[in-house]
Amino acid sequence: MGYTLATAAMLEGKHVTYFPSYGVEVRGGTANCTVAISDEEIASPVASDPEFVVAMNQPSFARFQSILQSGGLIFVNSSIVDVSSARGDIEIVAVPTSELAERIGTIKVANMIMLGAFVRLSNIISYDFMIKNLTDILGEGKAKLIKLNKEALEMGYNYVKE
Amino acid sequence: MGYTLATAAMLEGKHVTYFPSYGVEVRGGTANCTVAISDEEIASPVASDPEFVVAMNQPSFARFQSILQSGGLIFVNSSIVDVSSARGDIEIVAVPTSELAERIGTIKVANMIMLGAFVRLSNIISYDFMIKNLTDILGEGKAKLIKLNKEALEMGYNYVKE
Amino acid sequence: MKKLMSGNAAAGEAAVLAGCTCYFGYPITPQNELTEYMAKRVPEAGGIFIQSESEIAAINMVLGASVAGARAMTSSSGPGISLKQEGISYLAADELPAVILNMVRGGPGMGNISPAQSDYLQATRGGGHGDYRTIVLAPSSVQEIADLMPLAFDLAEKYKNPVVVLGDGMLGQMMEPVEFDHIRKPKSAAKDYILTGAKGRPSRMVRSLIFDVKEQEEHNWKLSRKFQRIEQNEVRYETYLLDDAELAIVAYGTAARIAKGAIARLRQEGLKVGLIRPITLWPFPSKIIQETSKTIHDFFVFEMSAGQLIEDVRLSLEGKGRVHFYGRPGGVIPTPVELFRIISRHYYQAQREKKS
Amino acid sequence: MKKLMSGNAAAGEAAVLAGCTCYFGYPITPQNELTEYMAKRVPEAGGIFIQSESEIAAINMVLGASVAGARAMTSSSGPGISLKQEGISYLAADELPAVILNMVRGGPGMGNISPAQSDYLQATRGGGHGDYRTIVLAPSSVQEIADLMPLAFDLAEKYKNPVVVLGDGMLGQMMEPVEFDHIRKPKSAAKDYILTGAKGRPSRMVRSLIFDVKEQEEHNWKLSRKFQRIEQNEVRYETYLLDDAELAIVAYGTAARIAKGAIARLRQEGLKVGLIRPITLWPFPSKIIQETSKTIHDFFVFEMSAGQLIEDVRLSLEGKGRVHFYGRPGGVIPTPVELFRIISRHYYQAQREKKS
Amino acid sequence: MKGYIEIDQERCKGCSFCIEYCPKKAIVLTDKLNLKGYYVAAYQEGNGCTGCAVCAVICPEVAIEVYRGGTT
Amino acid sequence: MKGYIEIDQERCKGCSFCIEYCPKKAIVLTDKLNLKGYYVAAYQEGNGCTGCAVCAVICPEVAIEVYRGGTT
Amino acid sequence: MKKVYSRPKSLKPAHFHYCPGCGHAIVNRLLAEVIDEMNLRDSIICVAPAGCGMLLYNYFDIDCLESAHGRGAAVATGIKRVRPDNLVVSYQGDGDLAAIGTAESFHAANRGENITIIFVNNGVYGMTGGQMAPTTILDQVTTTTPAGRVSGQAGYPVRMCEVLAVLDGTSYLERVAVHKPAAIKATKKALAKAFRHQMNKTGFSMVEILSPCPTNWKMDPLRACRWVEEVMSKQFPIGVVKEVQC
Amino acid sequence: MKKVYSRPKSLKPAHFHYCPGCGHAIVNRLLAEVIDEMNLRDSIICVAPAGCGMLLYNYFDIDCLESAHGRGAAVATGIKRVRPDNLVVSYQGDGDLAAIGTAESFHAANRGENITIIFVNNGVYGMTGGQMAPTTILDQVTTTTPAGRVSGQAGYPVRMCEVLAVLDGTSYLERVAVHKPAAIKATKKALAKAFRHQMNKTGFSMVEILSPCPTNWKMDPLRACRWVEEVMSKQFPIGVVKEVQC
Ligand SMILES: Cc1ncc(C[n+]2csc(CCOP(=O)(O)OP(=O)(O)O)c2C)c(N)n1
Ligand SMILES: Cc1ncc(C[n+]2csc(CCOP(=O)(O)OP(=O)(O)O)c2C)c(N)n1
Ligand code: SF4
Ligand code: SF4
Ligand code: SF4
Ligand code: SF4
Ligand code: SF4
Ligand code: SF4
Ligand SMILES: [Mg+2]
Ligand SMILES: [Mg+2]
Repeated sequence: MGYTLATAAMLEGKHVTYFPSYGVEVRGGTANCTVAISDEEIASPVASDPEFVVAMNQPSFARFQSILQSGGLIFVNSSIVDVSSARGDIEIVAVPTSELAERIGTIKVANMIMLGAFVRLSNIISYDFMIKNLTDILGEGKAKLIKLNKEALEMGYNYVKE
Repeated sequence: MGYTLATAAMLEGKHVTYFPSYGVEVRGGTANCTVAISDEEIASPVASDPEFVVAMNQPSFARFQSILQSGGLIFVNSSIVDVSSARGDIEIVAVPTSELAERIGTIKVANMIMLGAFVRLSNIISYDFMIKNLTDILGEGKAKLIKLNKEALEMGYNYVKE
Repeated sequence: MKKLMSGNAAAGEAAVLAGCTCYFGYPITPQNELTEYMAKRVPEAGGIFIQSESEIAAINMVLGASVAGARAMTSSSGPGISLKQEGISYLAADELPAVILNMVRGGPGMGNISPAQSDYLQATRGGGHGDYRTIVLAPSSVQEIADLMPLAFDLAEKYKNPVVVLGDGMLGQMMEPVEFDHIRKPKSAAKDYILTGAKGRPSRMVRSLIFDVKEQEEHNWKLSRKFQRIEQNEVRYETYLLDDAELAIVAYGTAARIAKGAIARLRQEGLKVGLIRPITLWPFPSKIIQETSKTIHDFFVFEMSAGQLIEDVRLSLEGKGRVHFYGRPGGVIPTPVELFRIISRHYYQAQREKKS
Repeated sequence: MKKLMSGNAAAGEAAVLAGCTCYFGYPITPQNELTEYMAKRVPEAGGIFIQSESEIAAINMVLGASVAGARAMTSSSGPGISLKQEGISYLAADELPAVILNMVRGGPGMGNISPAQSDYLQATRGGGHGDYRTIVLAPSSVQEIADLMPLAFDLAEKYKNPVVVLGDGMLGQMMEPVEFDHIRKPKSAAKDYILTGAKGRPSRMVRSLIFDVKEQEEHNWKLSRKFQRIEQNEVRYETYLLDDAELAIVAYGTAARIAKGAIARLRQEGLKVGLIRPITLWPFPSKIIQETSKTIHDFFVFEMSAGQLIEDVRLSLEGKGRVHFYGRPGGVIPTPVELFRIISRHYYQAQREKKS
Repeated sequence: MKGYIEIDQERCKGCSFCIEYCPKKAIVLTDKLNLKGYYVAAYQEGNGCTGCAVCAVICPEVAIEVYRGGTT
Repeated sequence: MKGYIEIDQERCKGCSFCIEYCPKKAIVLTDKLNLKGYYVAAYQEGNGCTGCAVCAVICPEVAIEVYRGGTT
Repeated sequence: MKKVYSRPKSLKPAHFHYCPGCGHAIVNRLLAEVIDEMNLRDSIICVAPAGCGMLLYNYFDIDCLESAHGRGAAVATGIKRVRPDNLVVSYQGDGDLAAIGTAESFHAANRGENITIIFVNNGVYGMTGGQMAPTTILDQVTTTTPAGRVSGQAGYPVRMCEVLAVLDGTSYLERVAVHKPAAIKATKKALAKAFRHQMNKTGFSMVEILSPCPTNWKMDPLRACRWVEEVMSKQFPIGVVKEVQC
Repeated sequence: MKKVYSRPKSLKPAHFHYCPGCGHAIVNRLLAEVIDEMNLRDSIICVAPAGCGMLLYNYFDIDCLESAHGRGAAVATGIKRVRPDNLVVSYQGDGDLAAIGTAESFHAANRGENITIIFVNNGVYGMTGGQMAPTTILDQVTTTTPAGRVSGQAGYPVRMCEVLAVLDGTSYLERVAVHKPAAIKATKKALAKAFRHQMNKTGFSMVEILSPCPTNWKMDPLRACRWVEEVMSKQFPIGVVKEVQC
């Protein structure tokens, strides 16, 4: 999802960096990544106090809600993440991505659903641009899945409409 | 021979350095060494223009007569070294060490014979001191050969008497 | 057309486009993506990829491929680079081109796999034995990695000397938009020093054993004349907002980009701070630092180590100007904000002292 | 009682007398006499001698023996020392004592087997990866080798850090009178960091992998605080005829003794020349050089390399005073006479300039 | 009952080795995520665990302790 | 005579391999020192060298050249 | 009821970092059990490699040294020569022992050092993300053999036990596996036997353990175990390769 | 009369630096003869080691590279992969190939690199003055085994051909000697055969040559040859150790 977001931003002409979670030499644990998007050059791809966090599972939620800047938005996969322990000074966007995904028929698109929601509420990048250029963004590889992914994006986008 | 000379000088209380021929990584060729003896500290154990050279065979003679300082002394084993090619500005001391050694009965002492001659004409170190302390100089190892070596030293010493 | 790529992958792609036909390497984090990229890419391009049994084998395979006339490279990090030092010394002695990429990680010893700049002295002072230097290039973005790799191969062949590209774990693993359209294959100039079998010409030997000390010395002076030529012709650096600056940061690679982030904030607050970013760590851009010292008195050395780059800054200044230092070793990635705080403190202090 | 011994043998004898019970080494000229001496001497003394399969194995056996609590050493030259750099970095990171002797030969590459001083930067800047330093001792006579070996082991254990003894082919192979009567076995202080099996105590681990970057950074700062302590306490040097001198030679090891020979001649001719001889190359005796620069303006760096020691002299002077240089790389052994000629030229020139 | 086991579910990583090899099928994989983020195995009462300890022998995480036998 | 050999005495190092293996004992060690300082081997006329070249086969210094046969 | 299986005392409470179904975890546990049963906690000194096994010093309540990548046999030699009465064990992966460490492993074996190597053969470089190892099977896909290991380019899988068996210094070499209960029990026996060889100073002993790496094999743990049974153990036959009188 | 033996053309006029009776000298000459007879002067690239064989680039009129000590197989790999049509030969001593170079030799063999190694086994480190080599025989006195090689301390003499034979990448491994005319002729045949194997790309080939080192064995040349016959060739049996279809 981070990679897709970063690619979209790049194609939109923004400065962008993508930093994967470190620890190729540490086994287990959950993966994570940091995406920085800006109109100026980006000094450091690591975020000490990000504006947005997306947590697709409990450990990630526990680990990253703490570094979110106060007033920041945290997107959680509410299907499996229990947010009872959340900080008070942050805003939680609960998206039951797993369930929603099952409706479409494949858990694989959970990320795209979350991305749709993220794009809407973060408005760092343009949703329409993303939909228009989805093929370039996802690259030849996923070409056949365009329809499916588009659907997922929309679903997430609309889920957080109100 | 160089080692014996150096040891003698050391025991006599002089500053001394012994530098073996380089080239452990080069095969063949003849061995040689440089002995520096002085009353002050010795800066460098290598001699660019030695006062004395001892050449026990032809190749050494060819190689080292050239670096001898003019007016210097070159001791040669005249039994096997042909000195016809010698420089004009140096003095040659011809000692038929091989033959003399055979008289004593063993070629092994050829070096000691030459040393005797060398000590006399170079007079860097005291001959008497050397004879007196021969046991220490040669070390336990050669103890039993003291008599033989003494004989050899004397023979060389006397050979160059006149 | 731009692609979003990791620095490791970009280094590999740029190398291949620049005519590198041989990659020999041994896995080590944080540069594995490069080895893995090459495993696929080089054979595709008709070249040679070998995952060697060790870093030592890799550098010696590079030497073999180079003496056979190919553009060859290897890459590693920290411990693996230490193991290549003998081989690098041989490459320099034999006057053979080669490119060695070091994605530096925290050290010494096993250390960790996070980005660091603590191999600076090893890279610039020749961690190997004998009188030699390696050209050291220090990119600070994925695009610059793509730009410097072809240069690395060109310089290596121009001067028949190994070239080290000094990155770090962050530059290796982060992804940024990058494009390669400008990279051209080298026009293959015939090399008169390589071994091809002596067909139709006198036989050649490539060796660094020189028993005759006079000859060896002449070889050493020949090399050091070459190094002087490199120092004259190949210094590269970037200056940023120096003109009106009252304090100059000196930083390279990742540290330099963080410095730019800090400068943005500093400038907002009206602090006149600029940056000198060495791109070649050897030859080191001493001149520009001396120049600058005529107008600027305070130099702030910032590096992700306990203090290595600072030596070259002090050597350049020779007492002219005051050297401040902030280092973060061990794989810590400092933030622009923290650097901003430190620097403003030093800045105001310097101002006060000037007053008094 | 004095013995006539080679520097290589003397180093071995002194080490054994100083309680070195483990020698691991691989043959290389010009230090083979040491390995061969130890092959006989160490087992006699009840210790362990292994001719390892390589220099890398040797340095790692040293690490193992050291972590097991023994006084251990290895020795090599040029190429072999380059191969040990990873291991030396690990020793420094693990904070383990060890002594590494380098009888430097001409380089880079295979080079030759004649004496040289071209591994200075490698030894003093840590040819290995990461932020660390090794203490570097530079003897200039066979007797001083015998004196510095015990010190090397003491410092290694005092600071739990590898110590490099930097000799050269001449010091290793020449014989001089030497005595060992002053050397005492160390009073065995219990070491609380070694591995003996965890009997009757909590288990221990010795490691340098520190994933947590904050911890790794703290480890780096801990090391660099240690290095600062060493810089404060362990600087060693000799000065010779400095008081009335108008030009100060800076030289170490073999070059320093040649310099003394030159000074003798220079003084005869009434030229006021003195000598600063660093005995610890790291920590470098910067202070005395700074001090001296208050009274002497001309510093003449003389080394058997293309120019490495000169960096530390320039760093010490920071522009105060003029640095002259004469280097003979490649295994050449310069003569006092030649140095005498060069220096007198520089000396008179300096005088003339002062006049005008 | 002949035996039973205790599973430390915070150690369990859901490899399901124990489930595969338990002769009594007395262990099942649950849909419960532990803090590490793994679905964990759980002991199934009443399937007649014999305390044979095969599960413990194969558990990579040393997450299983086994009890067996009557009144000893 | 069936054959003969020529020895480059400046190359010879007096290892005496050729002397050992010559079936005709047609080579001898002399007391002549060459410039390198070695006592050199010499060909012995009239011992009936057959030109078998065994000496050349074993000579480490490639110091021996062998001639054989009648009017070819 | 009586507790018939409980956590080995020589293990610290720490949780393993290994991936689900990783053979290292099982080997660690077996080593701990043997240490307990043979009462080795006070005498063993263990050398940890660079590799997924490296953190064992976090798990074992015994003296441990972390070695540079591949040098386990050399540092173990240094330790053992100084402390002949300690049990010295070097724990190494296949990349560590058979690639970068080839010379050190080979010559420690040839010297007949009285050390024991626990050689975890999982056919890949686990820690660095699944590159080819010397033991990777032909046609096996890894991140550095994307088209499968091709002998002409990347060589053949190396049988280390068979190679070291040629050396006169080796006293006990056995290949085992940890992919099913029976094999696991045999592995435990082999470890104990190797330690007895070391105690009797018969020379160099090594236990090669075929070990699943589900993560880098891109298989679920059970499939990984099946692959050990069906493919890996064909290339690397299980059993004692060499044993001298103990 | 007809000249039936003359100096090989591929040899330069330079005199050898080898000691009297040194096997290297004979091996050099045989290599030169094979180069002449097989017309290889234009295609061969030879890698010289650190060792007494290192100066061969002074003697041969062919392209030569000097390798770092022990790395001959690795640099030869680099050369051969770039120039598959050249004949690439690495000339190495026993310390070079079997001690410091163990890993490089081992893995080049395992990869089945199409290179040929001429392995001069003289049981000592000749160039550095006669220290123990991996191939030194038990009880043999060297400068680093003053009391003779003792297996418990210094290990056993290594039979490299037998070790490498275990690896699937090796195609031709033969052990020969140069201590008497018959053996010398066999050695020449073996060299030619190894080169044919390389030309046919059958994989890694090596000819191990038992070679006298009179200087460091402290024997006169003839006695050294007798020692090869009576002692050394017992430890290192002469003959083909492995050969695949060529
Ligand atoms: C000198 C050096 N080179 C490379 C590395 C990186 N590295 C760490 S572990 C490893 C290999 C791990 O594979 P293996 O030995 O098979 O152990 P596994 O993780 O598979 O158990 C490598 C290449 C290193 N730490 N040091
Ligand atoms: C890295 C390194 N270590 C050590 C040496 C010194 N050295 C040169 S040749 C040699 C060994 C020679 O023995 P061998 O390989 O058996 O060849 P030989 O001389 O016996 O033919 C050694 C140790 C070196 N040049 N480089
Ligand atoms: S002890 Fe045996 S029966 Fe009980 S759960 Fe474990 S494996 Fe199943
Ligand atoms: S074997 Fe252990 S880790 Fe695996 S599922 Fe069962 S309890 Fe969990
Ligand atoms: S050719 Fe034969 S017979 Fe003639 S000298 Fe040589 S060995 Fe003797
Ligand atoms: S074999 Fe050659 S070197 Fe030896 S003695 Fe005969 S001619 Fe001389
Ligand atoms: S990567 Fe493989 S070897 Fe490493 S911990 Fe995970 S499963 Fe085990
Ligand atoms: S030392 Fe031995 S190997 Fe070297 S040249 Fe002399 S005889 Fe030959
Ligand atoms: Mg592995
Ligand atoms: Mg040899």
